[in-house]
Amino acid sequence: MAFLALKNIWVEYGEKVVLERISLDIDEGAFVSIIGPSGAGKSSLLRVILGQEVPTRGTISLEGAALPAECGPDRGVVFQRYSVFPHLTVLGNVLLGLEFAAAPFAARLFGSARRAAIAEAEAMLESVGLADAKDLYPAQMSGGMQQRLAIAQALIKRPRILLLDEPFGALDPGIRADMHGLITRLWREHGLTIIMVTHDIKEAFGLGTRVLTLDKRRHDPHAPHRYGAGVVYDLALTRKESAHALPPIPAEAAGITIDTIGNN
Amino acid sequence: MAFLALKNIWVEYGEKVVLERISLDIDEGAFVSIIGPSGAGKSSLLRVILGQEVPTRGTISLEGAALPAECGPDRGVVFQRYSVFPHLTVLGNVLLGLEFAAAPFAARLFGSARRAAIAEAEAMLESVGLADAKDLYPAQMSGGMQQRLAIAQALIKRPRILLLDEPFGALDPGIRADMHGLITRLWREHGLTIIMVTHDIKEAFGLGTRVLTLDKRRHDPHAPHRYGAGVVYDLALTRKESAHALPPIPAEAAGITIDTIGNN
Amino acid sequence: MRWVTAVPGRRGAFLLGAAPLLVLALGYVIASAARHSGNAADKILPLPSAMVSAMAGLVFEQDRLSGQYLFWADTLASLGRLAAGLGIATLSALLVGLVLGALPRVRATLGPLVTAIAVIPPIALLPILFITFGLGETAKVALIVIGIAPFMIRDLAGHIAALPREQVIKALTLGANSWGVVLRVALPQALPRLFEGLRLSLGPAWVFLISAEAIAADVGLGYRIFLVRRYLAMDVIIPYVAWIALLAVAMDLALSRSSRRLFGWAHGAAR
Amino acid sequence: MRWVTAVPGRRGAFLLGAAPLLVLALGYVIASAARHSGNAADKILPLPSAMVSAMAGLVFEQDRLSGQYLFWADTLASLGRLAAGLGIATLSALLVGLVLGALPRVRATLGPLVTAIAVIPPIALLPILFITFGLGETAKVALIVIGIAPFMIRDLAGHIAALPREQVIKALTLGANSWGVVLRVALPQALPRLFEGLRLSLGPAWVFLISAEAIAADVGLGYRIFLVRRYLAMDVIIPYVAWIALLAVAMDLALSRSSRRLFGWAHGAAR
Amino acid sequence: SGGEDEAAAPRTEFDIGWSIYAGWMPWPYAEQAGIVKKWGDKYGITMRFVQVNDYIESVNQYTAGKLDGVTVANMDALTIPAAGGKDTSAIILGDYSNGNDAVLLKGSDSVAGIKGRQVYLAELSVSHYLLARALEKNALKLTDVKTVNTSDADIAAAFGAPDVTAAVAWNPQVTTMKGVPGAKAVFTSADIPGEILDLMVVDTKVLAANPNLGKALAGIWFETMTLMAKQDAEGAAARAAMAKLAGTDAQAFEGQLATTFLYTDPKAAVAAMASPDLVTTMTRVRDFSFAQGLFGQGARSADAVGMSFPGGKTLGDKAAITLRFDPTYMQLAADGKL
Ligand SMILES: Nc1ncnc2c1ncn2[C@@H]1O[C@H](COP(=O)(O)OP(=O)(O)OP(=O)(O)O)[C@@H](O)[C@H]1O
Ligand SMILES: Nc1ncnc2c1ncn2[C@@H]1O[C@H](COP(=O)(O)OP(=O)(O)OP(=O)(O)O)[C@@H](O)[C@H]1O
Ligand SMILES: [Mg+2]
Ligand SMILES: [Mg+2]
Repeated sequence: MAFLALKNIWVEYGEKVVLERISLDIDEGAFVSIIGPSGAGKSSLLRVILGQEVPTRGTISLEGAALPAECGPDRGVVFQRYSVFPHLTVLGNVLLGLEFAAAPFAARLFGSARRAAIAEAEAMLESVGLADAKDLYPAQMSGGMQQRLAIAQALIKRPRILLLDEPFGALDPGIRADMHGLITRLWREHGLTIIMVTHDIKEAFGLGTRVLTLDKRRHDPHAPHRYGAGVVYDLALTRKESAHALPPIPAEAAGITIDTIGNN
Repeated sequence: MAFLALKNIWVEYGEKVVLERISLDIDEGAFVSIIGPSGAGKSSLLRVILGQEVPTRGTISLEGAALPAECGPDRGVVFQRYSVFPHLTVLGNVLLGLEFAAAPFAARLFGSARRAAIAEAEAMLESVGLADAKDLYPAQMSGGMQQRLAIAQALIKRPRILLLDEPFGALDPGIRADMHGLITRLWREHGLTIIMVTHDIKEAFGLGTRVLTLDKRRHDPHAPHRYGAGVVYDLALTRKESAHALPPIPAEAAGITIDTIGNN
Repeated sequence: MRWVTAVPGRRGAFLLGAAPLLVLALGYVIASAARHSGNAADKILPLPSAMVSAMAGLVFEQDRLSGQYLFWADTLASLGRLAAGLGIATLSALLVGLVLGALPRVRATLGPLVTAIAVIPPIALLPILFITFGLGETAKVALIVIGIAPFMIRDLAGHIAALPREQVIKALTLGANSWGVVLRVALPQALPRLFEGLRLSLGPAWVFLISAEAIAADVGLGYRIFLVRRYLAMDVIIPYVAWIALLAVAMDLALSRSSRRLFGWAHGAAR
Repeated sequence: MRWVTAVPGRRGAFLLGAAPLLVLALGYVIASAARHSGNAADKILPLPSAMVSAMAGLVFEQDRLSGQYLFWADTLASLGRLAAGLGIATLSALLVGLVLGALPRVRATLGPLVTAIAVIPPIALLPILFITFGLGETAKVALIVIGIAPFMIRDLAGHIAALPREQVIKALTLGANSWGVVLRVALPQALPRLFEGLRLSLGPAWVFLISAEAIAADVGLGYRIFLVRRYLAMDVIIPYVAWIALLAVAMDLALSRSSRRLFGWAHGAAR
Repeated sequence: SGGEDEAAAPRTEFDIGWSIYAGWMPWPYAEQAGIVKKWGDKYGITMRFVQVNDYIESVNQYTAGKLDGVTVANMDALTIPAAGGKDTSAIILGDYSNGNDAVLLKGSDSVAGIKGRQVYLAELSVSHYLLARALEKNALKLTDVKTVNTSDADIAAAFGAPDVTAAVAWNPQVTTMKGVPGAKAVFTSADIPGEILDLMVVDTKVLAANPNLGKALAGIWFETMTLMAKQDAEGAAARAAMAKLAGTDAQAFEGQLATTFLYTDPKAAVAAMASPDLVTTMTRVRDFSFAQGLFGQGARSADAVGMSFPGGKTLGDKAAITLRFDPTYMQLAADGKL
């Protein structure tokens, strides 16, 4: 029995079929990278797994039980258009998850519990490089800083399933490498199951234990909306010892996506 | 006399110094890539050149005349958080620039002028791969599709100066290569001056005729806000014959940014 | 499903929404019956039967003096005034609110004036309104317009002023002049908010209509209500008020439906 | 600079904003002088001198009977009622608007009721209102609350319901229950809109206050206006109305300043 | 909201409503001058005089049971509380309007000129009655004019508008309206003396359980009458205070009093209430009210509402008497037994 099992998932928006016949078994502790052309339905797939959207057809089960179509702390997320709470400072944004967990009624912490939470949040901010920015509001930050904040916010909860939608898209190579290290460490230490959408093929192969390629299997030029995307390649990679030592990109994998240019 | 000249530009937000002592001469027809760590002030610099923000100190001149601190059709832009008009369809978004130019009063086109504009807009949409999506509203599109729309919207105007803030961040490698080809072609054909912020060093060196690195020259760990970023490297590249044949990344350039990890 | 995400279906929503209204109606009937068991001639909370018989005369019988069906004549007169008032207010809100919201200099110039007009209770200045507009239909429509237009203007201007600055910048780089920005960026995005503002103004508009008809009129829903108030004929007032509420809720629904149909992009598609 | 981007400085804005108000005042003086040259005893548009002398007695002289400075007693009484009404309305808007906006099921249930209440003109039901709340202060405050709270509730609920759905989802993944979402996500983002709604409600609130004081009161700005209206004493009414406008504009300014100070994040910083 | 039992039970606190009108200003003055407290103490009760700016609303609140007594004109006492089934006793006949109500026209000095005009007035009030009487006396019918309902608070301002050329109102508004250029009072209540009466009415059940209320009110009224009738400094001061309470000055108020026939002597008031003229007047009033539909939809004839007069005379439905002209307390005052 798979940890997370998708059975014959379809996603449609009105007439338009976005995803069709997606069936997947994902093992606990897997790091799944998803690549595919723009508009293929990668974000839609994540939204369905997250419980934000209900698939038109098909079922999802977690450890054999049907996954409730609602979001909860078992699944964390970093959205593609990284959104953080505009009314909270950087520190407040990261603290929020700790406060919800520890104080279900007040949703706030006080005294020593608060101090401990702040220390934890500051450590997390340190590791995403936002220690100096902890009192800023999101509107006062650059794009990359907001993206790192969204990552910190999700990571501090250490959710069993972590859904990342192009989480490092707005980061420079240096900070990006740092983030790779951070996420690999947390994934190892806490046995998280991670599903990450990315456009960086090096990143997909470097971090993932499995790489999925989403794309249309058939395409009708006169009715481009009639066919949805499915999983066209599903590559299991041998678990790497060090996430920092990136392996060379397999030529065929790079080819997969280049083939699909303008396919949308 | 340089085409675009920045003299001793400073940008400050309240107490915080973001950019300091930026002096630059940019030649007409240059393709300037800007790289630098997240939060360094790359977007701020673009905003100042665009005329969206007034620098705290310093002057900008275009062909010797002080650049008016207001935006106009001489400068086109693709924002980092690619924003398009939510109330217009894909086609409407691209048409808009043509309509403003041709009908200053009605801001709308009719009859054959309109048909010609639509043909032009559709050709542009074709080249960014959105031909099938021309009747969608932005809210119905994926992140990458919105980004391509923003690019199409800016390119159709062929502005003298084009400011691009991580324009290809949300695109998969295949479509991204297509976009590289498109932008290089327009740049060549129309002699545009392009300033592009990117985190992809291969892209910066592959497309640009000149690469600038923005970063803090000095850093005081106890008062991180006291020093702003400046231009730490300014590399002129020999003009390449084909933008598609990317040269190998110079090792030292890759090193520049990796050095600055966590520098913010 | 959680409370914050559970969206009831169409039928569920209808049933849920009808429930409190039914409870209210039931509560009224009980209170009314209780009062009548104490005093059979009670006028304050008439029994439904009394309301039906009182209204029957107004709805189905021609008035001896004027030869009109009073209820329908009242309704027509009031709706006509309301439509004129709302129409003028909406148009002026669009014109003024748009430039106020889009052009900071105009906002600086006219903003304080609009605020001052918005907060001046027009009913306090009736004598001046009378010499300006007389006491005919103009005055009634004018009172509605003066009553709601400043609010609508401010609401719309606030909405436009809050549009992302990037949109204005973007339009300018696409070759727009200020007029183009107003016409192609601000105006279309103002329209859905205008519908919203109109919906929020329906309540105040009825208030001002009723006030205007209370001041001087010879036909209209407000006229009838204030006339029969002289002998505490709640058996007419309550059905009239319920009718007003029904008309207003119908307008509200029509506005919200049209907005969804016309400006689908503003009402977040299925995402 | 272009019209859409040129933002006048502080002093410029002040001068620009004052100009139309001055023009208005000047226009009044001219109209008044014109009327007085025709009929020296005209009461509708009194000369400024007449207003000054009429007001002097109310402002500076103790009333022999009650020992009060009437103008100030009126102001205090009205402001007290207004504060109570606005306070209760704001609080109920926050409580009801918040749950209505954040919880779709509650919205489906109570939305139609709130809409119905919002569109029922309370002045049509004055007899019932005064019977329910008596002729004392309660009824006056109640009229203000009934008059503006439904509007504020709907406005706030609309704002909350329009918050990006991603925020709710995000909060749930961070371990929030529905209550947590309301408390930590919806509430703080509701507050700036509440200030905005309160500003927009100032005008209607004054209207309802004046209406309430017109019916039953023995002190208050509205009471005085309606008292002297029998004599067409515009020399008292106009200064009173101007005073109301001044008070309201001051409140408006205070609210907008506090909102900027308290919720800087909502007012888009220098960007 | 005093239920039936509460109304019938002895109490010590009472609310009396009043609104601004020349003939009713003695009441708030008496409260301010301590006369109310004096008589209240004497009979061991407390009376609060509640000002209601809107006259109709004051009568409505009385009808609804929120007030125990109210100042009201005879016609409105009949058509609002009495027709509404509220058993009401008129215990004080304060005055009759002797010119306080008037029909005003612009550009004409006779009632005949009103034909075909729009007449602004508070419909179904004593103004409407006055208009009907004016037309009747000039061989015109109500259908010869078009009436426009106008609230009494707004009518002065309305008459200032150029397009308003005919109006009916009462004081203090009439005084203001006469000042409008070209305006003239073509018919006033002085032409129908004794038909528009200003009363203090109280809930009959409350009165039955608390006769002390009637005594105290009569005591207050006639003490105040005596004071204000004095043609010396004290009387002038009292009248000036009333003027202030009405929002006007002493001179204008004296002008209004000149057109008000005040019953300063309790004996005269008792006599007026006992006179057969009152029955004639009330017959006319109720016929007019019935014709205008003021008795409500259910009323089948002018007899629907019963009235009783001193000496056992009645009008209308004897089984449903709801308006009683009761001179008992004025008689006590006349006899000096308070
Ligand atoms: N309104 C503001 N108040 C305070 N600081 C601000 C404000 N706006 C921007 N900043 C600061 O300016 C700095 C530069 O921001 P900018 O967006 O230019 O960075 P960037 O180089 O584009 O980064 P990225 O690669 O992440 O997009 C950031 O450190 C940010 O915190
Ligand atoms: N509300 C909607 N109505 C119609 N079509 C929609 C709607 N929402 C999404 N789509 C379509 O669904 C498809 C998939 O969108 P999705 O965001 O999942 O793509 P993606 O794979 O994440 O692309 P990207 O890499 O650009 O982010 C797109 O073609 C888009 O046009
Ligand atoms: Mg996506
Ligand atoms: Mg940036």
